[in-house]
Amino acid sequence: MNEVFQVKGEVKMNRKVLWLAASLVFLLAVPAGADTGGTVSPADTAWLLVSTALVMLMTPGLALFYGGMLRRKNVLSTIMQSFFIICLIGVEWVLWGYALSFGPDLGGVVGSLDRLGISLSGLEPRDTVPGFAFIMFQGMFAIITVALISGAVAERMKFSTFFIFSLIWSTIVYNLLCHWVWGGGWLAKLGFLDFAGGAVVHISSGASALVAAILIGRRKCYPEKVVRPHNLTMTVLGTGLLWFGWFGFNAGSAITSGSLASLAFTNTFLSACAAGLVWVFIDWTRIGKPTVLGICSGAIAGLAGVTPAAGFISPNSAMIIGAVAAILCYYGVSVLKPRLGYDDTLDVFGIHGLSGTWGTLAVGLFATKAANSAGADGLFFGNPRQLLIQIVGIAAAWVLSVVVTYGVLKILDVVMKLRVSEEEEDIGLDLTQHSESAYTILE
Amino acid sequence: MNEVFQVKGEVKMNRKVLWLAASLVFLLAVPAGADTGGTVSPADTAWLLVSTALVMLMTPGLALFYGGMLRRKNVLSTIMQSFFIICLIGVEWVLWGYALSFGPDLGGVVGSLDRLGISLSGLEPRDTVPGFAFIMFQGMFAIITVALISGAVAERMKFSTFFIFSLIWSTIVYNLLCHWVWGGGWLAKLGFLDFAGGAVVHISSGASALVAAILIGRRKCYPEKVVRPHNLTMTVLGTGLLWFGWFGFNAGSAITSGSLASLAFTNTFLSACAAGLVWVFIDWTRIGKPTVLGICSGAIAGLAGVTPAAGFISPNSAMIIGAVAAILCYYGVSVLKPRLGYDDTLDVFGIHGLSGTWGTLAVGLFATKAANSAGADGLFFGNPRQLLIQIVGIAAAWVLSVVVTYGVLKILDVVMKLRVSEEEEDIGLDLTQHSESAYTILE
Amino acid sequence: MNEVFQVKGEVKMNRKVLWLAASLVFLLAVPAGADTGGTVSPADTAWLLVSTALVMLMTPGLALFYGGMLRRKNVLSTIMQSFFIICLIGVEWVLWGYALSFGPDLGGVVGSLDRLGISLSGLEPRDTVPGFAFIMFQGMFAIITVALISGAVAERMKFSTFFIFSLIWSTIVYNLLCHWVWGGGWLAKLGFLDFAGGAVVHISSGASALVAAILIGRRKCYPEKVVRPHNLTMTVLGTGLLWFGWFGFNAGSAITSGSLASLAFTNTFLSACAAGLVWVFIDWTRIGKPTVLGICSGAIAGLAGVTPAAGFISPNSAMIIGAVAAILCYYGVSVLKPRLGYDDTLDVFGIHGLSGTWGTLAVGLFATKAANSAGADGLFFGNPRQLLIQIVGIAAAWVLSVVVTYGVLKILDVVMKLRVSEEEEDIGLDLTQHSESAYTILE
Amino acid sequence: MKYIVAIIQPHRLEQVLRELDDSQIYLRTVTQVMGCGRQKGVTEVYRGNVEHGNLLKKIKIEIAVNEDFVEPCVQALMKGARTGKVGDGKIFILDLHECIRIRTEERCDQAIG
Amino acid sequence: MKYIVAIIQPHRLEQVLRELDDSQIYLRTVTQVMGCGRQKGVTEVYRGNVEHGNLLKKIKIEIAVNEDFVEPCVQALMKGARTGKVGDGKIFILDLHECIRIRTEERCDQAIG
Amino acid sequence: MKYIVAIIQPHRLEQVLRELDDSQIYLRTVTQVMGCGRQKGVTEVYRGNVEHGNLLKKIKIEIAVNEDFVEPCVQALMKGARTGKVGDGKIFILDLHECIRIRTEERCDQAIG
Ligand SMILES: Nc1ncnc2c1ncn2[C@@H]1O[C@H](COP(=O)(O)OP(=O)(O)O)[C@@H](O)[C@H]1O
Ligand SMILES: Nc1ncnc2c1ncn2[C@@H]1O[C@H](COP(=O)(O)OP(=O)(O)O)[C@@H](O)[C@H]1O
Ligand SMILES: Nc1ncnc2c1ncn2[C@@H]1O[C@H](COP(=O)(O)OP(=O)(O)O)[C@@H](O)[C@H]1O
Repeated sequence: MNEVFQVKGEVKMNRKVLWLAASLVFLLAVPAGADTGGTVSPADTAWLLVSTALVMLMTPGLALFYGGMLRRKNVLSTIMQSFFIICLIGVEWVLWGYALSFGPDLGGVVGSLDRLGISLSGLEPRDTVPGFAFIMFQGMFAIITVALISGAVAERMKFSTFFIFSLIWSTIVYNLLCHWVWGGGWLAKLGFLDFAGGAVVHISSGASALVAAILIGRRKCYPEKVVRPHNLTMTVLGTGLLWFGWFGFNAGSAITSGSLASLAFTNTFLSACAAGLVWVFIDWTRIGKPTVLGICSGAIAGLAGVTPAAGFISPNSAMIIGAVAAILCYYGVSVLKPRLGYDDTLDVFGIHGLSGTWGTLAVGLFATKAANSAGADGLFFGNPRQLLIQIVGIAAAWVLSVVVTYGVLKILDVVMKLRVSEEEEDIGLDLTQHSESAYTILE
Repeated sequence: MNEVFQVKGEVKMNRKVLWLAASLVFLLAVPAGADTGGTVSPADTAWLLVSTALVMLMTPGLALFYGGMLRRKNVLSTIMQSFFIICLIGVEWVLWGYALSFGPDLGGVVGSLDRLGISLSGLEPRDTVPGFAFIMFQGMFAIITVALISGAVAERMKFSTFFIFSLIWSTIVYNLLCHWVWGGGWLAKLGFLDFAGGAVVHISSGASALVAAILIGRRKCYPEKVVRPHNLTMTVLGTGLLWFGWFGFNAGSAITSGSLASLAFTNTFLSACAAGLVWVFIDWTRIGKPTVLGICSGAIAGLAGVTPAAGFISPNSAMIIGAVAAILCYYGVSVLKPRLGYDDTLDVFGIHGLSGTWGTLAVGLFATKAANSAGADGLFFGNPRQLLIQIVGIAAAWVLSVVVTYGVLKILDVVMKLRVSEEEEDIGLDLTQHSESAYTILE
Repeated sequence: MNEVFQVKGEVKMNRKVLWLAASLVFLLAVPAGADTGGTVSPADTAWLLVSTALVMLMTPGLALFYGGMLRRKNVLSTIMQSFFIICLIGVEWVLWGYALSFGPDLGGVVGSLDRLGISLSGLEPRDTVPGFAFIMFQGMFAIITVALISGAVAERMKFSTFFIFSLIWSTIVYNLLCHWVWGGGWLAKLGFLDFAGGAVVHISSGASALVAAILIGRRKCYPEKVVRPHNLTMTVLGTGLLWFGWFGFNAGSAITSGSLASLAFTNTFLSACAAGLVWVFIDWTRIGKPTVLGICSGAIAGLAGVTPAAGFISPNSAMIIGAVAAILCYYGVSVLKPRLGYDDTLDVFGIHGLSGTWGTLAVGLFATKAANSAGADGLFFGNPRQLLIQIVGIAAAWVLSVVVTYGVLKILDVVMKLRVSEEEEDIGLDLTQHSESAYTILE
Repeated sequence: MKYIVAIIQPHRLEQVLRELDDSQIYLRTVTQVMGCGRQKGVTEVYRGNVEHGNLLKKIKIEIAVNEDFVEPCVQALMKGARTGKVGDGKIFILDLHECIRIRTEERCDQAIG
Repeated sequence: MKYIVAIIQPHRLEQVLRELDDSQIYLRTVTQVMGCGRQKGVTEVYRGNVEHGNLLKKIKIEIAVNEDFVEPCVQALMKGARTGKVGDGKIFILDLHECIRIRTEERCDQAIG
Repeated sequence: MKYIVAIIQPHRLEQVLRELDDSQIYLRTVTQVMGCGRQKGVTEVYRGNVEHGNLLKKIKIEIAVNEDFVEPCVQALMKGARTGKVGDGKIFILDLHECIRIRTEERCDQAIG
C-alpha cells in the first residue's frame, strides 16, 4: 500500500533539473526535517508531540484508575489531586523545574538556573526536535510522578497539605533526580541507564509513597475492612488510558521516530502482556479465580517494570522483566503490605516502587548493545559493571526520595497537619475538602 | 502557517553545494520525507492526521463533559446531540460546507460552490499535506462548534428542532465565518488573526448559545434549584479527553509539524494550567474550598482562551491569557449568569463565549512576530492596529452569530417548537426524546 | 538516540551517484520517505506507531462498548475477556502468530515457522518502517479480532473455556486467514483485496460469533426479556474510543503516511457518519424515536463496513457503503436475530459479520485505481472479475471461520463445558467467574 | 405514633420537601424506588427491540410522626406532590409501635421529633 | 388493609411481576436492597485480598392491598419467587392503617387499588 | 413479631453488622437512603453556585424479629451505631402481622429466623 507505486515511468532529468532538485532540497527540506544546521525533524517532532499528548493523558487516566478503587465519598478528592498536579507542576516545570533538571550542570547535582522561566528560545531545536517539544515532553513526566504519590495517601490526606508537599517534593526530589539521570548529572556521567523513568519516575514516587503512607498512618477502616473498589469499570478505563499513554511515555523517550522508538514500543507492550498474564495466573492458582483488577494491576506493574529498560533490551527480556514484575508486585500488595501493616491505599509502593526498582536493576542484567548501541551491555551480556552502576542509581533514588519525603512531611505535619479530622474522614473527602459529591443519588 | 515562509532570500549554490545537497538528500531525505515541488510531506501528514483524530475525539469528550453535569434523565439527550452532530455535520461538511468555507473566494464573503461535494482530487496536496487530510481536519472543527451549542439548551430542547437548527446554523454561521477568517475572506484580508478558532469556534458557539438559552427560556427548575452534576467523574473524563484532543486542535492548526506546532502545543498546555490554577484559587478564596468542577472549568476556559492565540504568542503570554480567561469565566458563570437570570445550562456562553472573545482580543495585545513571523505584532509589541483588527473580527463574529441564531430559532419555534412539553421535561428527555435510559436501576 | 547516527563513515559519490541520488529524490522521497535499500522513514514510523497505539486502545474501547450493554452482574466478565485477550494474543502473536501469518509462504496456506519468536531483527526495516512497528501494528489486529467474538457469548460463557478457545481460534482461524489475505497466501495471489480487515477481522469474528452463539445456546432470560444496557454512557464512551482508534486501524493500514492514509482516513470517517445517520433515520421512522444506541451501532457498522475498502474507493462510495451497512445491520439485529432466535448477545454477527461481508463485497463493486493504483477496479469501474475474487475471499473466510469454530467449540464443550451453571448465570459471571463486582452498592 | 410512607413523582421531591419544611416537619428518610401503578410504563428501545417497561422511577419518603402531626404531614405531602395526573402516587400510614433516638436512647414521643 | 413487603432474588423479579399481573395485582413499589440471611454471602477478592462479604443483592417489593387480596398476593409472590434454594427470601405482612391516593385524595379501600 | 427499621450513619454499618452478629441476629435487609434530621445538611458548590443541601446519605436496616429478640436487637443496633453526635439516627419498631419464608412456606415464628 505504498504510495511510491503511484509514481510511474522513468524520470529523465537533465542537469538543470538536477540543479533544481538540489536547490529544492535546500529550500524545502526545512519544513520537512533536514533543516540547515541539522536541526528540527518534522517527523521526530510529530512523534514527540504525539507522545507528549499521550503522556499528558496518562494523568487523567491515573485519576480514573485510582478513583475507581476508592469509595464513592473519596473519589473526587483523589481525582482532584491528579488534575491539580497537572496545573501546578505544569507551571512549576516551566518556571524553574526544567531549569533545575536540564539546565547546564552544576557539579553533577543540579541544573543551573540560567534557563529559569520559559522563553521563545524553545523554538530553537534541541537535537532534532524544537526545544518546546522537549520541554513539554519532559514536563509531563514531572507531572505524573507527583500524581502517582497521591494514591498512597488517598482517603485521608488534607488537600492543602498535599498541594504544598507536591510543590516542594517536585522541586527537590524530582528535579534533582531528573538532573542526575537525564540532565547530565552524576548518575548520567556514571553511565546509569534509565530509559524512560524507572528510577526518576517509579522509584521516586513509589519510595516516597511508602514513607508518606507510613507517616500519615492508616485509614480508620484499615486493615479490618478491605475497601472494595466502588467502580471497577472506571479503573479498567484508567488502565486502558494509562497503557495507551505509556506508549508515548516509553517509545516517546526515544525522542526520535524510528527503530529505537519501535523497539521501546514493542518492549512496553510485551512486558505489560506478560505481566498481565502472570498476575492472572497467580490469582487463579492462589484464590481460584482470575480477576479484572488483577489483570489491570499486572499490566501496570509490567509497564512500570519495563520503563527503565524499554530502549535497551530485546523483546524476550521485556517479557521476562514483565513476568518478574508481576510476581514481585503481587507479593508486595497481597503479602508484604498486610504483613507489615502500613496502609498504602492504592499500592503505589507495591506496584510502582517495587517494579520500578526491579526494572532499573534489570537494565543491569538484560541491557544489550545489540538493541541500542547508545546503551550498554548488562550482566547477562558480559558486563557486570553495569549492574553495579544500576544498583548505585537505585540506591541514590531511594535515599533521596525517602529522606526528603520524610523530612518534608514531618515539617508539614507540624505546620499544617497531614490528615483530615476523623469526622471528615467518615463523611468523606469529597464533601469535606471540595464541597462536591461525585454522584447524585436521588434522581 | 507554513514554516517554509521562514526561509528567506535566494539560495545560490555552486557545484560543491550541489554535492553537499545531494549527499544531504541521502542522509536526511530518508527520515524526513524531503518533498520536492510542494508535494506531500509524510511528516506533516502524519501530524495532521493524528491531530484530526484528536479533534474528532473532542466531540465524544464534550458529550461526556456535558453529560456528567446534567441530571440522569437527560444525559443521553445531550450525548445524542453531540454524536448526531458528528454524523450530520461530517456529511454536510464534505457536501457543501468545505466548499462554502474554503472554495475560491467570492467577494470576501463566501467560498464558491465550485468544490461542492468530495472527490478524489483530495489526494492532491494542499501545501504540504494531502487535500483529504486538510478537509478532514477542518471538518472536525465545524463539528465541535455546533456540538458546543448543545450545552446551552440542554435538558429542554426538542431533538428534531436541534437537528434542523444545526444544519442551518452550520451552513450559515460556521461556514461563512470560517471563510471570512480562514478561507481567504474579508477578515483574512484585513489581517485578522485567529490561530485555531477563537472567533470561528468559540465566539460563534458561545454567542449563539447565549441567544439560544434566552430564546428557549429557563428550565422549570431554574433558578430555584442548582442542578447537581449527576456524575462528576464523567465530566472529569470528558475534560481529560478534551484537553488531550485540544493539542490536536491548537497544535494541529500549524498544519505542519515543527517549531510552530510545538509552540502552539506549549501555549495550549500552559494556558490551561494557569487557568485551572486560577479558578481553583478563586474557588478557594470565595467559597473556602477548591473544587474539581472548578479545575475542569478553568482548564477548559484556558484552553478556549488560548485557542486564537496559540501560534502567535510566547508561553508567558499564554499563561496570562489563561489566568485572565479563568477570572472572566468564573465571573461569568457565578455572578453574571445568576444576576441576568438566563439559563445557559452548561455555561457555553460563560466559558466559551467569554474566553473566546477574550482570547481573540488578546491576540491583538500579545501577538509577536518573534513567535511566528507569519503572524503579527500586537499592541504590547508596538502595533495598536492589530488590536483594532481583532476588535473588528470579534464584532463581526458576534453580530453574525447573534443575528442568524436569533432569526433561525424564531422561525423554528413557530414551525416546530424549540422546547419539549412540560411533562416531557419532567420525565426527562432521554425517555421522551429517545426512548432510552442511561442507567438501569434495579439490577 | 537519533538513527541518523547509525549512518557511519563518509559517503563518497561520483557524479553518477549524484545523478542517481537526485532522481531518487524525485522518485521516492515524495510519498514514502525515500527508502533506499529499505531504510526506515521516521515519518511513516511515527504514523504507524501512533496507529498501533490507536488500534491497541480499541480493545479497551470495545470492552467498554460491550460492557455498557450488559447487566451489572456481567460487565466485568466481558471486560475481562477483552483485557485478557490483549495479554494472551499479544504474547501468542510474537511467539508464533506473526510467523504463521507473515512468515515465508508455504503453499499459499500458511507462513513458515522460520520466524518463530521475536528477536532484535525487528530493528531492521520492513519497507519503510522498522519490523517491530509492523509486527506490533499487525498484532493489535489479531487481538481485537478475538476480543470481538466475546460479545456473542457474553453473560454465559465460562472464562476458562473462552481462554482456551481464543488461543486455538487465533492460531488457526486468524493466523491462517491473515496469511491468506495479507501474508502472501493464496487469496493475496488471487488479487483479493481487503484493506484493513473486512474479511480478516470482521467476517472471521462475526461468522465465528454466530456459530458460538448458536452452540452455546441462549441466555436464560432470552428472548422473553430485552436486556437493557446497564450503562449507555459507557457504551457511548466505548464508541468514541473505537471510532478514534479506527482511524489508526484503517488509515494506519496504509503503513505509510501520505495521500493513501489520508484517503483511508476520510473514507473511514464518512462511512461512519453516513451509517450513523441512516441508522438514526431508520429508528426514527420505525419506532418514532432516534436512539443513542442506534447512532453508536450505526457508526460501528459503518466503520466495520468500510474497513476492507477504505484505501481502494472514493469518499462518495464510502458514504454509500456506510449507508448500506447501516441498513443491513439494522435489519440483522432487529429482524433477523429475533426471527431466527439465536442469542448473539451483543450482535457481533449482526454488526461485524454482516457489515464485514458487505464491505468486502463492496470492494468488488466500488474499488477504483483512481483512488489507489495499487488496488484494482471493481464492477462499477468496469472490472467484474474483482467482484468474483471478492466473493471467493468472502466464502473462504466464512468457511474457515465456521468450520473451525464449530469444531473447536464442540470439542471444548465435551472437554470443559462452554457454559457456566444456571446458578452462576443467575448470580452473574462477575462474582462467580472473577470474585469481583463492578460497582459497590451500599456507600 | 404513625409511620407515613409516601410514594411520589421524582420531579416533585423539591416541592414536597419545601412543603414539609413549611409545616415544620423536618425529619424524613428518602429512598429511590421504582413504581408500577396506574400510570402507563415507559417504552424503551434497544437496537430496534422494543421493551414495554412498567416500572417508573419514584421517590419514597418515610416519616415517623406523633398522632397530631399526621394530618399536617399528609396535607403537606399532598400539596407538594399533587399534579393531578396519573402517577402522583400514594400515601400509606402504618402504626408505629416504638421509636428510639440512637444518640440519646430517648424513646417514643421525645425521640420522634 | 395490609402492607406486604417481600424480599426476593433479583433474577426472579421478572417472574414475580408476571405472576402478580396474572393475579391482577398491578400496583407495587420496588427497591434495590442488600440482604443477609441464611444464604452464604459472596467472596470477593481485590488485589489478592480476600473479603468474605455477607450482603447479597436482593429486591424488595412493597404492595398495599385490601384484606381479600392478601392471600392471592402472597401466592403470586411465592409462585414467582420460589426456586427452592436458600436465599429465596421472605414475605412480611404489616397492618396498614390508612391509604391515600395523592391525585384524588381518595382514602382507604378506594385508594389502594 | 416486630419489624425493626433502623436509620444509621453509613460509616457505622460495618460496626452495626458486627454487633448484630454478636447478638446472633443474622437476618437483615439493608438499603441506601437519604436522610434529613437534626444534623446539618451539607453544602455543595458547582461552578461557584452554592447549594445548601439537606439530605445526607444514611443506611436503613430492616430486621424482622420475634418479640424476645426485640430488645437484644435494639441494643445491638445502638451499640454499633452510636457515636454520640447528631445524625446517629433512629430506630422505629412496627408490629409485624405475618412472616412467610418463600422457600419453605413456613409462617410466623418459624419463618422469621
Ligand atoms: N397498592 C400499592 N402498593 C404499593 N405501591 C403502590 C400502590 N399503589 C401505588 N403505588 C405506588 O405509587 C405509584 C403511583 O401510583 P399510580 O397508580 O401510578 O398513581 P395514581 O395513584 O396517581 O393513580 C406507583 O408507581 C407505585 O410505586
Ligand atoms: N428476619 C429478617 N429480617 C429482615 N430481612 C430478612 C429476614 N429474613 C430474611 N430476610 C431477607 O430475605 C433474604 C433471604 O433470606 P434467606 O434467609 O437468605 O433465604 P431463605 O429465607 O430462603 O432461607 C435475606 O437476604 C434478607 O434480605
Ligand atoms: N421522624 C423521622 N422520620 C423519618 N426518618 C427519621 C426521623 N427522624 C430521624 N430520621 C432519620 O434518621 C436520620 C438521623 O436523624 P438525626 O435527627 O439527624 O439524628 P439524631 O437522631 O441523632 O438527632 C435522619 O437523617 C433521618 O433519615
